[in-house]
Amino acid sequence: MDLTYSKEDETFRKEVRAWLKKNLPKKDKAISDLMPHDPERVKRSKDWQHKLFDAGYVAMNWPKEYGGQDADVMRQTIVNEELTLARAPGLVGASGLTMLGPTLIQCGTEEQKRRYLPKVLTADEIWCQGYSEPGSGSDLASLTTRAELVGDEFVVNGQKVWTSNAQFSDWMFCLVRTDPDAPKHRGISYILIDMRTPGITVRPLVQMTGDAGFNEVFFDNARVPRANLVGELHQGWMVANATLFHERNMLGSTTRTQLMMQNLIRLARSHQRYGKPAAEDPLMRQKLSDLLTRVEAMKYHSYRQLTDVMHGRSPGIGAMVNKLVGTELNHDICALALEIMNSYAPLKKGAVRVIDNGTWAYEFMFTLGLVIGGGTSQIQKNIISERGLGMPKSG
Amino acid sequence: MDLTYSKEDETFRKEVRAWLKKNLPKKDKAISDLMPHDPERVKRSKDWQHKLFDAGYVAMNWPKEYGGQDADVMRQTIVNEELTLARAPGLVGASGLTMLGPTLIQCGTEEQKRRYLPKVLTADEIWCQGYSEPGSGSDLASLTTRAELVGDEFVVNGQKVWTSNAQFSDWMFCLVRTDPDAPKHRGISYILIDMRTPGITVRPLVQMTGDAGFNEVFFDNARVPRANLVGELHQGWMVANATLFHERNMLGSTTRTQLMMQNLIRLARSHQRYGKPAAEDPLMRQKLSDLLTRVEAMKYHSYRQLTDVMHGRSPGIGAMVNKLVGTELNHDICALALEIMNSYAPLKKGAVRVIDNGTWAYEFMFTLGLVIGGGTSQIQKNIISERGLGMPKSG
Amino acid sequence: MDFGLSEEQEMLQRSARDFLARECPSTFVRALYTEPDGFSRELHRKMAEQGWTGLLVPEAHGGLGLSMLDMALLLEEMGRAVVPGPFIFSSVLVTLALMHGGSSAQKKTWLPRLASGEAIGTFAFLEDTDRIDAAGMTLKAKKTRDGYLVSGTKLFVPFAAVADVLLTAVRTSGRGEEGISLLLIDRATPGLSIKSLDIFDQTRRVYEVEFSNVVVTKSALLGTEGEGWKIMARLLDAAAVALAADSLGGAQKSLEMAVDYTKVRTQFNRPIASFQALKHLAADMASDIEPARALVWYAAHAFDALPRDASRAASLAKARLSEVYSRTTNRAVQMHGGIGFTWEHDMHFWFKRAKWNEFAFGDVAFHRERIAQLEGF
Amino acid sequence: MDFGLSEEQEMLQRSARDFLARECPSTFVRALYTEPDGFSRELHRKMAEQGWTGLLVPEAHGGLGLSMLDMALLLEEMGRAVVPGPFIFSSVLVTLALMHGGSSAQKKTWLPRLASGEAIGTFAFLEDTDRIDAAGMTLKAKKTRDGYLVSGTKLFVPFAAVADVLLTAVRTSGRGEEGISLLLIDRATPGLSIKSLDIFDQTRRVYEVEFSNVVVTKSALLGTEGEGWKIMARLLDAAAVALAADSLGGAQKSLEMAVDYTKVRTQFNRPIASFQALKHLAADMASDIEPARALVWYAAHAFDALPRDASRAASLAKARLSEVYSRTTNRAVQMHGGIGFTWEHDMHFWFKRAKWNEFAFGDVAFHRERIAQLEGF
Repeated sequence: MDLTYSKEDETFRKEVRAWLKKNLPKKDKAISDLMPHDPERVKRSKDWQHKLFDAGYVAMNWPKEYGGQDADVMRQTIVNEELTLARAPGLVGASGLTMLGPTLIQCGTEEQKRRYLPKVLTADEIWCQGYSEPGSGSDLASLTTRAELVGDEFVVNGQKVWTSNAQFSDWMFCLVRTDPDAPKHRGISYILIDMRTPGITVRPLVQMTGDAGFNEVFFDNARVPRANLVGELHQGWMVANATLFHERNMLGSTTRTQLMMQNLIRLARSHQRYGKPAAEDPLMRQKLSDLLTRVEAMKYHSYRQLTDVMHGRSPGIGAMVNKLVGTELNHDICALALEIMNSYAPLKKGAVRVIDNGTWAYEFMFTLGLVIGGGTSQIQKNIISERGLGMPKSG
Repeated sequence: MDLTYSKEDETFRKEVRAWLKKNLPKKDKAISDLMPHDPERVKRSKDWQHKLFDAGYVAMNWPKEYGGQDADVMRQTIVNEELTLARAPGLVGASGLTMLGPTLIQCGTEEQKRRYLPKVLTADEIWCQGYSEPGSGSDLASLTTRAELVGDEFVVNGQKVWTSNAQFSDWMFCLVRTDPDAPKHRGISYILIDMRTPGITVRPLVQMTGDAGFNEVFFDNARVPRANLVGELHQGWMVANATLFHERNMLGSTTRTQLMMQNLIRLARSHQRYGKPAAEDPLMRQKLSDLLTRVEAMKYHSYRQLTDVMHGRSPGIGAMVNKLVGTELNHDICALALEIMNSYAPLKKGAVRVIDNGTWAYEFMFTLGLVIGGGTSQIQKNIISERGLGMPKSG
Repeated sequence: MDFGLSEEQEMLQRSARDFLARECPSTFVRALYTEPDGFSRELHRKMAEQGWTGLLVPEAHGGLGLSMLDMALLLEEMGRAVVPGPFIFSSVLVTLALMHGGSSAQKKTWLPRLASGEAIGTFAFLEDTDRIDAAGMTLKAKKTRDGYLVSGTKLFVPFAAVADVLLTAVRTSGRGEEGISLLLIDRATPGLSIKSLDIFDQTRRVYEVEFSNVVVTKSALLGTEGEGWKIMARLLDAAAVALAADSLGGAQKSLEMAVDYTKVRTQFNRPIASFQALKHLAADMASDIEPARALVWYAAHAFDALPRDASRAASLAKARLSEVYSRTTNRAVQMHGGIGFTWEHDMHFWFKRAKWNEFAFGDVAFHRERIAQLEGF
Repeated sequence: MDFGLSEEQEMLQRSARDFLARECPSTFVRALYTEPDGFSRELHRKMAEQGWTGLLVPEAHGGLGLSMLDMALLLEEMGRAVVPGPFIFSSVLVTLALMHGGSSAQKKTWLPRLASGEAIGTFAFLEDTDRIDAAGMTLKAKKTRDGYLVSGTKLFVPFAAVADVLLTAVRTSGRGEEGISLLLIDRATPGLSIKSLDIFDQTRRVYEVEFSNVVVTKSALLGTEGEGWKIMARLLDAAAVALAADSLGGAQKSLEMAVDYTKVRTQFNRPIASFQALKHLAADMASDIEPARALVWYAAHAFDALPRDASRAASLAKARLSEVYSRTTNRAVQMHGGIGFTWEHDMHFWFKRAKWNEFAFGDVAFHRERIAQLEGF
């Protein structure tokens, strides 16, 4: 066990930090990188990803032939940590980088890889995910968006929902039903849809925070070339599962949580409750320590997983709990911030008297959305108990 | 709304209190009435119930013709409250009084009522319940103890478990399978078994507290007269359900919880943590207040149910939550007591340096048993969600 | 011993529920969410016609002269319907202040108008320290020959933009509980200016109120100068009961919405209400709410009938219901899945209201410590 | 950056698990539960043969000279097997005290004997105030010409009945951290008497130790007179890490027992492991335990390698694992249904151990406040 970084890694970290100091656009500094989108911001976000890519800091673990560096996971981790610590905005092309990219590298044709991957890296093309439907949330495989193969084209009809960033995406990787008569997992295909295809309508779905982040996407006889099929026809469930599993088992990124915790402690030190800083209240001290303990646990837990991955071992059940524990922890951090702020808690961004620009209430709601999004807590618990603990399906 | 008692009730309460002061055996005073049984104690307990009955304080709400007084529920409530406040031991014949008695009154033959009920009242005969089996806990209706009708007798073979007080009971009211070929709910009968019948073996089941309270009861060709059948043959499930429902919906008795809470506050005031009484520690004050709030809620919640019953209304879902909320509350009260006592917490009854005679650790474990016994929390939650909220069975 | 509702009380609740289903459905709440003041004078007028604004006002002053328990039952229904507006502040707090401390002239001036819905009152007490204890009241009222000169700022004043009169806690002298006075200040008084404080729960608008050398006449003083805290303490109890009742109704409604949703939403070819995890969550919610109802009833009853236990009872109810309402809405959102997190679904109205109720008039920790003090732990 | 175990460490854990499965199965724990001293000298000897009692002891004194992390991994396995006996007190605390503060004579006298399992040590520090801070150390040691005269009482001393030597915290002068001294007192010293304190967890026997004018020679002083707190503070960190590791193993084992039970127990014609409510309970338990493991590793590593963060890390681990172990055993009992509540099933060994671990060497609230202080909140 050795918690120091190698000289090379330390040097690399300094380089990244220096580069960020010089290149990070000042205006985008914010506690949160989860603020609502607007077109001007999208443009700046794309530029930012492109710049990062040019510096060699994007998808470093991808194979060299597809624009990566075959770098070990430590390098990318250092970059991610430094990005978070510098409060850099999130990458606008994240779906492409974390979901589509790995899928294409694993299941795509050589042509598909060469066509799509470069623009994923540079954010010249933004991707969104077309999985969830109004009628199929936790039971994703029951999806009904139909893609009928007519000649050399899929004719797509149906609706997707919870599609982040669809309003400015160029492409969607999408699960569609190509064989309605097959058992539900066996009639699904994974296709790539140009969002400018006629017959596609995007309707923003406003969140309880008042911001639009998600969308509904409607397909009315949208025509997609057969060449946009990834993997075999009707085998889309397997194709998607590779990346779904990837999403669910992502190395817990705890840097952001650590930052939130630091901000919470700062808030507790500065905000007064009944004549003294909240941090001097014995009860608040207990609650802060409890949260800090859980944050520290997740930090070292992520180091452990990182070590596992570097040694080629699967982190197993350890990784399955990341999302459940992490999102609830973030939510709880926000909840304590609200408790500290009391009457100031519900003030919105930009309001008179607002503290920390309303981030805490916003994040309190947003993190509740994260608990729900991409697999509710309930589904996470099914995964942990079934895959992690070997308990049987509930039938 | 009127929280005062009528003059008659106040007078009655004073009478009960005076009677108890004079008649309650001093030696049986204890914070807890849940201490382990021993033969000498059983004898004293029977005498005590008999004495209480002679005074007119037992089963007051039963019909006059079966030894009751047709009294309203308020009278019995007052008696129960005063018994608890006086720290009187629990009634040794409780199973007979709360489970068998109401069942016989509702479903028994006139002969059965006259034969059994009087001795239930006086504790001249003690009853135990024969429902649970090793293989059927939450799925009670899957019970397999077989009772074959041979001539005018049932021949009983099988095993019961979790049978409180079986070691000194005279009788058992018991669910047995009389038709193994019928659907599981329709082949069960409700019979009364003399515990001195040859072929019955009682084996104590020691609890984690170290005390024997529960038992296993084995039947090896035990012969029971057909006349001991209550209700129709094969209709035992319906007969039992009347009282099971009764058990689950018992008016929450919160007097004991209130007493525990008072004791907890006393402990917090007297026991020092780091140089001052625990009750002066801000964190402990919060925890004490939280528990007190929940205790007070249950107190007024029980008043509300009492009012409903007095007005002939069903307390509905309000009564369904009693057991779940009450047992968890009692357990939490004990847990805080342990936290206050720290190193003193695990000392057992009679140990050097013990506080409150070890009641808190004992009750901490015992209340965990109550959460489990007579329907686990899990089953209680099924009942609340299905019967109370109309959610469908899990199928 | 009768811990239940009278027939009249049950009828009041039923009729309130019917009225609000008709006059304040969630579409109406949604429409008001984006209105500048978040207030419908028409709804207020209709509620006045029902007698609600005058529920507590003595009959002699044009009200119904009913009890705090009756009011709590009504507020439970208003919490169910997450009614936007200044009702609690006007028809409970300012009304009670007048009843308890007002001169007969003040009563005569204001009570009939408040009861009829013609006038609206609000309560200005918080300052930037966000304290609801006596030490938090520092807004200076300098004595002049004819009255007071008030300068300073009050924060988080509910619905100041639509209020006609602001019951304002000021400091006329001293520190702590001594020297606090209550003034009834007309919103139109020169020197008084308001600024909206934009918050997430748009059913509870709050404002910053700036007093810049505001001249107030002696006749505006409510009760005795310097002894305002006694009345105010009573108002804080009333507020705790009122918010607890509102929270009870909101929690109950959130549970019902969540359960209803799970009965119609299907996944894996069956209603998700048949999933044990969701059933048990719903059972936990019901187990929170059912006993909590008794606390609200008791606190309201104690407010009227058991003065020695009124403060403790109010804190019990507020502490518990704050916790239960927030936890219930959080769970209700989760039971709805993604849709519960959207603006388009109604669930967020209750979710946000729960958080407002949790912190207003003392949060859980505040009331627990107060209970400890009142119990003498 | 390598936050993982070495091959040697993984092997240590595997071999410990095998050894304990063989030498300390639950039937063995059960048998010791009712033995007078709750201690098996034979098991202790066997563990010594494995090198465990000397794991921390430098090779020069007959031990393996391994790290606290290695010890934590071993203790995790011992917690899994809920091993009864004084191991933590003898082979961790007294051993570390000697290593950090012992004179070379003391080391030479005791370390080889502790390592070989021939001698057993324990730590006498608590008094009737139950305080683990410096103010709690009041047992008087009066200075004499040749040493000290000790009079008073220590409480909750683990396994005093089988210990050869009691590392005893005494007060030689002053108050607070100044004036605390540590004495190595032979249990056979005249005037020293012990009384068993009967507790529920029979794997952790505790005693009242009475010192009645006990004469102790100067040579018994460990470290410098009056400066014992420095060593003791280090021991309290070690104890926190040790109990956290024990708790981790116990929690993991409790989860596994509960999950295994639900897989074989059937109700309604299917294993109860297929019920969503139990699955989600198990998932919650795993979500508690998995990240907590990293805290134990870190705290053990920090104890050796990061002295500036050692105390904070120890408190983080102790606070979290205390909570997690108690909650996990509570849930595990419930997952077992009625059988988990019986003496006949093994579950109660872990349930009781969890409660002991929760309160010993500082409870959750104690360590949280300590974290707050060390973080400078």
